[in-house]
Amino acid sequence: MAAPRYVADPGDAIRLVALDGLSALYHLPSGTTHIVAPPAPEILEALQEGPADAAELLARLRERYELEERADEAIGIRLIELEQAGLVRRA
Amino acid sequence: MRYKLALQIGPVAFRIGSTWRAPLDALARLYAAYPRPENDICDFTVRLEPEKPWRRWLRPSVAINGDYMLPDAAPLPLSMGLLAAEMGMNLQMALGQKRYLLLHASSAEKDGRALIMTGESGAGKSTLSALLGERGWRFMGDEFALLDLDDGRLWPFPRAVSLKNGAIKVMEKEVAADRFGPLIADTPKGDIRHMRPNDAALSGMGEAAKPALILFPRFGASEAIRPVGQAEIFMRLTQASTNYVALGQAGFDALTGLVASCPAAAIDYPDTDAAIGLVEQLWREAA
Amino acid sequence: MSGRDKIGDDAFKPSRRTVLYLGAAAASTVVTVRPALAQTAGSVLTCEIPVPGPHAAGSYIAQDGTPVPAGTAGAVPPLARPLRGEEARILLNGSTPPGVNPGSAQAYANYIRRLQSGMSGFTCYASLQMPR
Amino acid sequence: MKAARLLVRALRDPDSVRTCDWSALLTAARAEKLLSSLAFRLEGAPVPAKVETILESARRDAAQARTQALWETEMARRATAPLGVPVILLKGAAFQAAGLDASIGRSVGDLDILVPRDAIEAVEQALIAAGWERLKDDGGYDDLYYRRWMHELPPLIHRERDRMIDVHHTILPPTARPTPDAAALIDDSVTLDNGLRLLSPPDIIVHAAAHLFADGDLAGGLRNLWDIDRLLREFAADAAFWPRLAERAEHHRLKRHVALALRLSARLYGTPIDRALAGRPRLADRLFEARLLARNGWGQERRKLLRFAFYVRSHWLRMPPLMLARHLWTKATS
Repeated sequence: MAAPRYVADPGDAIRLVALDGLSALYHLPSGTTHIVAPPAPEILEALQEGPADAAELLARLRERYELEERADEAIGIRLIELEQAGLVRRA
Repeated sequence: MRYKLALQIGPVAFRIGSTWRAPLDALARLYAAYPRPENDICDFTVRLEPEKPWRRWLRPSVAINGDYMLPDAAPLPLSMGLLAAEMGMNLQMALGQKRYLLLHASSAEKDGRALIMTGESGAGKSTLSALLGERGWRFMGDEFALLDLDDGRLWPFPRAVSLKNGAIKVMEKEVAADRFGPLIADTPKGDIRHMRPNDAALSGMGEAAKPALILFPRFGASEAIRPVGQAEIFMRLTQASTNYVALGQAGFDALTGLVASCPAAAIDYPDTDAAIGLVEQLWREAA
Repeated sequence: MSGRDKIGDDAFKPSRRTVLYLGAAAASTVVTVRPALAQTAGSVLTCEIPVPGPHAAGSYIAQDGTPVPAGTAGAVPPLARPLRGEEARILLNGSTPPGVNPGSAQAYANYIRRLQSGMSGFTCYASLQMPR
Repeated sequence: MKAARLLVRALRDPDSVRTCDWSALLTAARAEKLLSSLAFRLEGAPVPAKVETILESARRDAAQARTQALWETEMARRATAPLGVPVILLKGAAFQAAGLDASIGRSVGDLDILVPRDAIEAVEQALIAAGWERLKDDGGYDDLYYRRWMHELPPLIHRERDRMIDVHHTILPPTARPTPDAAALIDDSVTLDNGLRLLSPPDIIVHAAAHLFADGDLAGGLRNLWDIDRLLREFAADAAFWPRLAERAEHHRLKRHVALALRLSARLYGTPIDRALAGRPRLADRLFEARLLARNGWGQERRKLLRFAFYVRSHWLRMPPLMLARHLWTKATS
């Protein structure tokens, strides 16, 4: 089975306000507020380039950030969290 | 409804109807100095009516109904009818208020700027606001603070202060007897006595103020002031709001605006005098 | 915030990039703001929790809090009258309020914890969960 | 004037409310879940400033409620899309998703969907996998009752979002006297851009009439009848609508219900209707009208006896007599 590809809503569907190290995120399509910690905003931003599976997403993040060694395990967990919150969906 | 009364409290107008006369007589005495709603047009309706028809006469019990109702609400004995009316108004605000971001907080004003105090029930926010109101501040409300969705100002909601247990004695020492309602003993929340805010609070009930300081008070063994991070302030205030989620983006904009513009701190205090001292100190620092 | 502490060093090494920890946070990185309505509604009103609610009237309560047929081994009988908010709070804190059999307290507490929205007593329970 | 009648008149003719007992009107509207609809009807009308602030906040509230309803619909779509079965939105969710006039100010409680009977278990499983949970106890009387006799699954509730979904396989209980053709409802449904579906316009009316008169005690009926008024006015723009409505009402054996809906909608809200399809007024129409208007200016329900009669009627319609007796017995003794 192919790895699932994920999509995020366009940037104008989200309002982001920094609160110390965290952010308050308002998601317009759901009318819901989330408090998000890194790397959630960074993942949503990377998905603005278009749909991606976990490996592609990691590649995009590596272009911008230094990632830890076991990042490929963690990325899947982060994507499921974002999917459950309705912030990303499967393409 | 057989008996009725309309009340204006800050920017909100209520209409209370009752099967019995006594609760509304008590309410009319407590709220004697309050204005009547303009043209009698009310935001919310409260109904005090028998839980079952025969409960009008037989061991009368008051069900708290109205525009908005809670399925699990327990009826109160008729002797606590005044409390039922107060709870009914609170309930309409908690469930139905959508014009303002409603914070479960007490508030007071000085020099045109507002102090907001929120915390767990029993943290003393109600007593503190009532005391400040007798000591040079304008009392704005002991239960709900209303944040304007358009300009971020705070509107007063100065209903009668609901004093519980120990706080009753504290305020009786401070305030003339004619401003108190009857002592309602043994309610589900203990002893309760209502206190009418002073003239300054009532004459200023139409005036909003810009929020200048948010405090999270708590009884503690010793005095302490602790900083609170912005994310925590935001989260605590969403949990102190009954309508944050229902207001959608307007609520988000108003609350993030408040958190960004207003300093905040948590305070621990061993007694009310210490608390007043801490409030005045932090207020001077925030100025 | 060890990343923060090094900002001063980084100023001298502009080539070094920000570290993004994907797995750093043990907890979730997304916390959704839920309606807190029940908290205030509960604190401005008194409320009741029937154990069990009308959907399972007459059932006994198993130790894990689920309603089971009357007489099930290990289960405790239903409460004759609804719990008041204060009594429910005592149960949830692991103690036994007056009038409740201490051996049954655990089952009742678990029943309350399992309440879901829409079931009788839920709004009351939700108001108790909040810190006071 | 009675508050419920005042409300109906204000909805029908917004200019009629220059002066009235506003508190009574607003309270009755709220109790009938019509405050936001009224607020949109009165938008721009000359009303007192205080009333305007109340109506303005009702309109804001409706906008947020609409966002939440559409989102719940979207979450159900995401959960069921991989199954590839037709999922048809019903009632408020359908009006909102299609942007019908009936959606303006319309609150949406539970999300109601219709799926083919042979797909219902798969749909339930997909929803459970996506975070919905059974509300009622598994295998208890209520659960069995739903599965055996009702036209829907026991309701599911989402464990995070706290919203309910009702999954139907037809629009009336199989035990009810009229039994609509569920397969035809699905065959004729209309697909939206996102892949979800709606009933065809005539079937939407048939369902609304069935829901109002054959599946309940008419509580909240003023709002449901207002839906029907808005829908009829919008659908009637298509000249082929009235004949198709007649045909579908006949096909689903709900002609009497549709005719009654038309007559009452015209009587209360002034809806332009096909008089031939509506038929001549009947004496019972007045009872229905009185039941619909049983709300006073304090938000209380009046006419207890009449309401009780309609309550008994609602059970009578849904169940054969023996089954009704068993149902009431089990409810009373459990």
